[in-house]
Amino acid sequence: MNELAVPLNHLLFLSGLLFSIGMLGVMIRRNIIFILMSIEVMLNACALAFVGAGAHWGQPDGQVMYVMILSIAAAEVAVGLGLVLQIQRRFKTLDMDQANRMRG
Amino acid sequence: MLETTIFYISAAVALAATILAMTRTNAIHALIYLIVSLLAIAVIFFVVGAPFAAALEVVIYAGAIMVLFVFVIMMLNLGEEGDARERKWLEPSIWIGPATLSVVLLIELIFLIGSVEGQVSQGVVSAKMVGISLFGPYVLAVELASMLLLAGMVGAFHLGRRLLEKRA
Amino acid sequence: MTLSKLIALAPILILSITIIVLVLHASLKRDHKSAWYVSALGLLITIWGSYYASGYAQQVTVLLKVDNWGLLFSALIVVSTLTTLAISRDVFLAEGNRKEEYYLLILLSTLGAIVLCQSSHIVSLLLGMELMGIAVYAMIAFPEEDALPLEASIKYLILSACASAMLLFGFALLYAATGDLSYAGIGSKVASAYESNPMLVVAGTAMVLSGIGFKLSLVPFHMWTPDVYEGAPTPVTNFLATVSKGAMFVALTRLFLDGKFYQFPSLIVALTLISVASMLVGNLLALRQENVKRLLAYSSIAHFGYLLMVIVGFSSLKETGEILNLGRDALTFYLAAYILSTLAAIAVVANVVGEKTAHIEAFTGLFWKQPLQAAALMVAMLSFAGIPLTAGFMGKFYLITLGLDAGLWLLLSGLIIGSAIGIYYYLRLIFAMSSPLGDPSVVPSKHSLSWRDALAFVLLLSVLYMGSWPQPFIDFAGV
Amino acid sequence: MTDYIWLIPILPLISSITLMLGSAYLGRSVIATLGVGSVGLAAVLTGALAYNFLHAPEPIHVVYWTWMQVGQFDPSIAFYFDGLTLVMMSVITGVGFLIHLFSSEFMEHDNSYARYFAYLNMFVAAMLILVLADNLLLMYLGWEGVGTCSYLLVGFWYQHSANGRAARKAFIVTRIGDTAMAIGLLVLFTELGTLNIQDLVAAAQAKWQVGDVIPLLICVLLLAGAAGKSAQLPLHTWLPDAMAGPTPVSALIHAATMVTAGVYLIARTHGLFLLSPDAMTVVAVVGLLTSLVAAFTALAQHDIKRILAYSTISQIGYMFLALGVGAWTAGVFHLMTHAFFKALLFLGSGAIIHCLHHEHDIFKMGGLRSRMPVTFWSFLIGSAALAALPLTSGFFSKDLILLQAYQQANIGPLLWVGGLGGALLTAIYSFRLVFIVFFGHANTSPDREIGWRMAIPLILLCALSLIGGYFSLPVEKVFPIDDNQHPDQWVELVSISIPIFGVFLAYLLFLGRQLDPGFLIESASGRWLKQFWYSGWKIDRLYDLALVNPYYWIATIARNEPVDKFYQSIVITNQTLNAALSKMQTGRMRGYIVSMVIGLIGFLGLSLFFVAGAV
Amino acid sequence: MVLVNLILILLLGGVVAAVSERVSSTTPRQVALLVIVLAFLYLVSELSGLDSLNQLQPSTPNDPNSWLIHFKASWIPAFGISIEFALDGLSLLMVLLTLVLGAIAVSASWTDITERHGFFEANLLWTIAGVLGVFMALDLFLFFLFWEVMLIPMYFLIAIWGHENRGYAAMKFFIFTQASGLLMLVATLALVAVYRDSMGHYSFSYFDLLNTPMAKNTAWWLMLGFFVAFVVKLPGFPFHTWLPDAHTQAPTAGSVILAGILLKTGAYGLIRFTVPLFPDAALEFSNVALTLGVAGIIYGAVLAFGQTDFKRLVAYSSVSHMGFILLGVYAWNELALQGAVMQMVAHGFSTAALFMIAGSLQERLHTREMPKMSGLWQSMPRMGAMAMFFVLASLGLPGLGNFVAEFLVLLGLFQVNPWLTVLASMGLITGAIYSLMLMQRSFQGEPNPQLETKTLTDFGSRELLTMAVMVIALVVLGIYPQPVLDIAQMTIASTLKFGLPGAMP
Repeated sequence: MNELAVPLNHLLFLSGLLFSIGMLGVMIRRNIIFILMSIEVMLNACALAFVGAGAHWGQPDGQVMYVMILSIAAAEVAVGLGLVLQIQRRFKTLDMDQANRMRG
Repeated sequence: MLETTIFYISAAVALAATILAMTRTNAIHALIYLIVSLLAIAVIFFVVGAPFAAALEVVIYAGAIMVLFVFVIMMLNLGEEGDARERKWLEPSIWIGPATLSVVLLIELIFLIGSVEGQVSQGVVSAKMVGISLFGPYVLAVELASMLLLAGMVGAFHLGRRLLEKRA
Repeated sequence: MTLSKLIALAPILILSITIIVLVLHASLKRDHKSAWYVSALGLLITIWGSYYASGYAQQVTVLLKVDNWGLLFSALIVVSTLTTLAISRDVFLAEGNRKEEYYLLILLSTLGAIVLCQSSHIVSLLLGMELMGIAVYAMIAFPEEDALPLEASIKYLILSACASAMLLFGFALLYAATGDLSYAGIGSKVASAYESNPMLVVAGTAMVLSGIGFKLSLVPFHMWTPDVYEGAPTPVTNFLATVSKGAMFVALTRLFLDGKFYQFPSLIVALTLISVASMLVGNLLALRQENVKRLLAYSSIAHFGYLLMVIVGFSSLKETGEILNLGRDALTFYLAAYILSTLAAIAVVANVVGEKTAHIEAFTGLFWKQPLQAAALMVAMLSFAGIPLTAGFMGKFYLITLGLDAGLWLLLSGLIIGSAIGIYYYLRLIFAMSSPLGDPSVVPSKHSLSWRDALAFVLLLSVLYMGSWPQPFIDFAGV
Repeated sequence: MTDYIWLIPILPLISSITLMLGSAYLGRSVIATLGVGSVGLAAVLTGALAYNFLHAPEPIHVVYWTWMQVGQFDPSIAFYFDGLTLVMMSVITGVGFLIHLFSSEFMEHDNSYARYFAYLNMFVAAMLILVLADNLLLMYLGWEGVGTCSYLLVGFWYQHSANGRAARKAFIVTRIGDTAMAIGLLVLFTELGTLNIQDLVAAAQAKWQVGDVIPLLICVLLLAGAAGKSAQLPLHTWLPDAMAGPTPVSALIHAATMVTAGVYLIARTHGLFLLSPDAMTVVAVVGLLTSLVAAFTALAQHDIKRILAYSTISQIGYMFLALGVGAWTAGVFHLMTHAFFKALLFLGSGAIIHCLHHEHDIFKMGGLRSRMPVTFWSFLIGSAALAALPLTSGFFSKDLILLQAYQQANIGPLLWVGGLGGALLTAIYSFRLVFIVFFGHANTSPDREIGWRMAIPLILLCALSLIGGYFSLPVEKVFPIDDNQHPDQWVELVSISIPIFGVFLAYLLFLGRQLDPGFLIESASGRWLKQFWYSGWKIDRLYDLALVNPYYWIATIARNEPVDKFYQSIVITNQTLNAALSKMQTGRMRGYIVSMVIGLIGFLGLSLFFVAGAV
Repeated sequence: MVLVNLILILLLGGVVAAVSERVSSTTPRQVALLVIVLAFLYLVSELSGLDSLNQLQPSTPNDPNSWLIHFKASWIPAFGISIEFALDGLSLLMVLLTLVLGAIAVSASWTDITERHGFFEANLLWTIAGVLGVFMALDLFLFFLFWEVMLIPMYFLIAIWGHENRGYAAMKFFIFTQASGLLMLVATLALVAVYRDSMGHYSFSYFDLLNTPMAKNTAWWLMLGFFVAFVVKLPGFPFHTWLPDAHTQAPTAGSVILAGILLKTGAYGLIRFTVPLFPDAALEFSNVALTLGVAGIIYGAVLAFGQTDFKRLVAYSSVSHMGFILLGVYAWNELALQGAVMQMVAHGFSTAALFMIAGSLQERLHTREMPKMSGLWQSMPRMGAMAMFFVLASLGLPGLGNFVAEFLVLLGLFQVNPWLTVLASMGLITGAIYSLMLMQRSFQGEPNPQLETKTLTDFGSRELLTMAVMVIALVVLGIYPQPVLDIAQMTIASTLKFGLPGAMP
């Protein structure tokens, strides 16, 4: 496995690309579930960047960071989906733009 | 030499899957594409020399989190009228603005990251090494992660409880 | 993990034990009142713990660096949580059914905040921040029936998730450039990394700054604050305004100082821009705000704009060490003053308005209805405005001294213009409170001194005491 | 003898204060005795003072306490009494007493009787302080005090706002003169370091030679002050309007005392004026012009008091003329005689108004010769003295002035001719008044006869007007001895004959009607000329257009604080910014995300810019 | 300790007055009067013993023990901040004026406060305590503290008991002073920073900061900071727009205190801090300040003339009179300074009286609009007489205090800038115009038919007594001002040496 000749910036390009796609998803979609999915994509992009950097430096820290990001993502999704269920029950819609009672 | 090509193939697959995931109107289709993209990334992890991370990615990320999503979507049974509504929400007028923004963001990132040199893989960082550092310097981090998950659980429990009572 | 290291971690350990006890307690007997007492007791012991740990200041594993400065702020955070507990007593007691998850969440969040205060490593920063965040999402949406908390909670979740993603990506780039995750490591390697690939380092810091900027609700990232503060129940707003922002700012200072980020001119320019923008936008937004909670949200944006001045000040003070701790003292004093004043202000809002919308009409004639509450709110407002004899003034005094030493003319003028605008809306509230309501004959009802008045009185005294007799606090903070 | 000199001004002052405080509790007779008595007592004391001054004629200087002492500036409250002060004091207290007696009956039926006497006594006290002051600052105190009392007295019947406006006009115009005088004081103190009159005159003579610029400046400023108070040309418009006050007030203030304060000031500081000859010529010219202008205006007036007011302005013009040519004694002498006959005329007109239930227009009066004999004879003697007919006191003083004016160095004869013209006009308008009011058919009939308290002052003043000419003023030590060698015979003869010719002309024009002025008045230019003179050469109109209206206009425009507009603009910008920013808080999360991304792009761009720039 | 006790008496007095409302609605005002008289007697008894006062020996600014009373206790040693009070000639005069006017303010609002009497009197006493603090504090931090704290009770006086538009007026008053106060705070801290750089340790004491060496343009900027803060409070020409609003909306006692004492804190600040701390910067700046002063005089007079509101007219007259003080201070020689101090004292009395009259008019007629009230002398002769006296005082009738002040200022200024003096003396004329207009529009002229004269009660004995105090004060100041001049001389003689080299020593 050791003659992998991939320059670091290609990997960072990939994670950057994924990050911007995730960001785009959050901005575009109005359904909360899709937004949560986009957030997962962004977090995954960061995880990829960390693992890549870890591999580049040959340290386990990258993967430790990956584990932490994983747990954060999991917790977030749990609470997020719980909220989604409540919102579906309370507002009967998942459209994020409906939620604009507070303004000014 | 093989690994490099595998890396680029899986990168392409990941990118394509994510883009498709973002643009699908049907939640389930989007979810499936997302799982495909996660698996592609797991392959990259493996290639890059982080087998433990790859395994985690497949088992937990694709396995647990995405499955959770499927449960919720099924529970909400968005169904057909959900798709029509999604399509309406996706006319060009909505996503043109954010699209330009993220393109600009992308160009900036490419510029900024472009100048980095150095190869990615310095050899395999085995699960053993990760385990040692996890329970070496990062022992407190693990404890804190557990607290974090506890918080997530309590939060989910609180938000979900009312539902169960209603249903039961 | 030697014994002395464990003692150094006293506050964190005690709090975790309390959490576990609470969980067990929930399984045995679902009683709301006893849960409140357990958590209050736990918090008191934590304060004692942080005082006790101050003797054992040391670097505990690569993750946490326990020092007096961190412990001071941990104590302050625990005090804020205690006040939040005190306020939330009757908010949730009224609902009758079993709601003790609330206390669990509060303790978890406080634990996250304390970790954040003492973190010296990216992982502990991340975990602390996320632990604090996740617990707060559920707390905001605690009364899950009514609409506003849900809306506030989902907004906060999504936005804070994005911010964390930005933060993470920034740290990833930094890690890619420097190869080390602890602040000290970054600090030592960042200069050399800057030579080899400056782009990565600068991009990393920019993204980190944006992530943290969100948490501190600085200008381009401030938009969530008013909605979340208004939507969340009042005790949670108090928690958000004091604990989450305070801990985050301490973490930012540690990252900035140990990570030696002050070398990068781009970061300093960015920080200056954010700071001036926050000062002006925060004050301007609050100018004609009718809802008191939203008003406090905007004023907190402005105050963190002022606080950022200290961080920018560090960049020009780095040469002479002596002035460095002037910057640290200024930061400590202003943050402590801000936290105390916010506690006082929101405590009174909770006492007077409870969960109804905190519109300014509810406060008209408060002087004559509830004089003690009105006095506490007035002192809090004056402290925000920076009128002498209040803690806020001493904070502003420090800020201006620092601004003059570091020569931050733009920020100083921003401070002056901001506080000039600020006086208007703080005074507007005081004027509303002092305007005579219909019948002047109503003499304040001589109800017994309820604990709410006691709480308001204690907070009032502490704000005045810190303002009029700051010397003991300066000695303690400066140590 | 000198120790009770402070009593003279204090007596009227105390009586005025008691009258002010106790006005509600005192009966009418008590008020009258108090008011008139205090001035009478002062007159007696002045008489005693005069008696022993004539025997031992050296000036008395009494210092009571230093008013204020700041560094080198230490004016003190001190009195300086010499011949000139004696003359002035005797005029003030003497004529003042008579006028007080007259007004005790004249104002009998007025309901604020006490307030009237309080003001009148306050006025006499202020005038005495002015005259007795040893330094210019104390004189300034008297000066302003007199101005204030004239304001209070002219606006005595405050119920009609017209009187209030006249009083305000009097005060403000004199105030302009006083400010000029104050500036003169400032220059004096800065240059000479003292305000004490005797010291500053000595110091001035030591410091400057004749013809220097600074003495000229000081003298012009003092002249402006004098012109303001004595209603000379530029600042004379207030006196005719000041007739709105009760007539005895006009008699006391606008004939005998206050208006002569300007003359006293110049006489007292003649040492300074001697230092700048052209200042003296200015004084002379101002005097002459004023007398001519006032004389012409008096000719066209209908109101009896306005005629006398303009004649006062004209006569004081003569005094200024005398001072301008250096005839100090003649000036002061004319001041004294003028006080007698002008007070007489005013009191006479007061009597007429009193009896003809407040009728002022002379053409509505007529034929009063038989019904009011005392008033007729007093008017006749007064007018004779005014016109300077031989044997009257006016003749001696005016003649002296004209002779001295003739001998003046460069423009002497010109001044003399002007003076003669003035004398002619004075004769005409004075006797026009007499003929119209007392001869011709009777339009109105007086409803009551004047009591003894009005008759005695008239009679006494008639006597004084006649024998006044023979008094010799004890001022030889005060003024430098003027070598008045007699001009050739014909000059004297002409100056004697002109007034007689004037009276004859008045007789033709107004009584005998032989010389019918009809053709003159009907013609267009004639009518315009009459209107022009009637309105006081349109000077009043000029001041309104140039100063008063613009001031009103600016005040009304600036009423609502133009500077505040600046601060309002700040508030408005804040509010518009607030509106704009709070519009951005749409409540939709999408907006928040976009602003976060924009913030991120901004910072990345900033770092890119820096790094790209640096690398 | 004397000075601290003085302030404590007033503070505690305020609390007692607030509490005493429970007894009955009239006791608070008696308590307030008692407290002020007590404080006055306490001060006088303490001072009579002082021989340094009897021999009027001068107090040099930079050595504290030459002052009458000096008290110093450390407060925040980390920054060299100490509770430092000191009293010398100038501050003694101001303290006495404050106490006397305080008593007058209490008697002025004897009947016209209808609600919350206790809290009103408490605010009154606290404002006075704040002002005393300003006059006596000599630690710049403490001075700034009192400078801001005295605003709060004053704000409440206007905001709670004010008239119809009180919210706006109180807000404007507070923001103007507070924002400019902030400038002063920055200037003070910069001064202390410069002091620390040169001396190595922090100190906020006036005595140490007096002769800190600093670069020319820093001195200029710092002086500007102080100057703006004090000129806003004075009020000087361009910064005066808060005064008319604050005065028209304030209750009678509020206006009396605002005009009588609070304006003097600005003037006191100029004499004590702005010029001695930055002498050469003040010299350069004097021309600008003088032109501002003259502009203030003429602008205030013209605007006063245009007003239809009685109180607003008197407020603008204060702007005009304060212009003289600005001239007096920046001419910076003995005559001008004595004139400025005398104006501070005399103006205090004359405007306090005019505002009392305005207040009693408002109490009786429920309006301040002059067109609605002409010919009042008819029905209220005593008030008319008093109004006439104080109008004459305010237009500078010789023999009364204001004339002595204005003449000294003009005399002092003439030696520095003759042409400006001529312009300033225009103020005498314009002053006469608006003052007499005030009398004409309100007390003289045809009685207004709408006012049914029978309901108008004239001045009672209490009001007459208060007025008598002020009449006597003004007459004594006019005829025999030497005691006040000597006390002021104690400060001015030595402060002059610190200031810019005035023409006259």
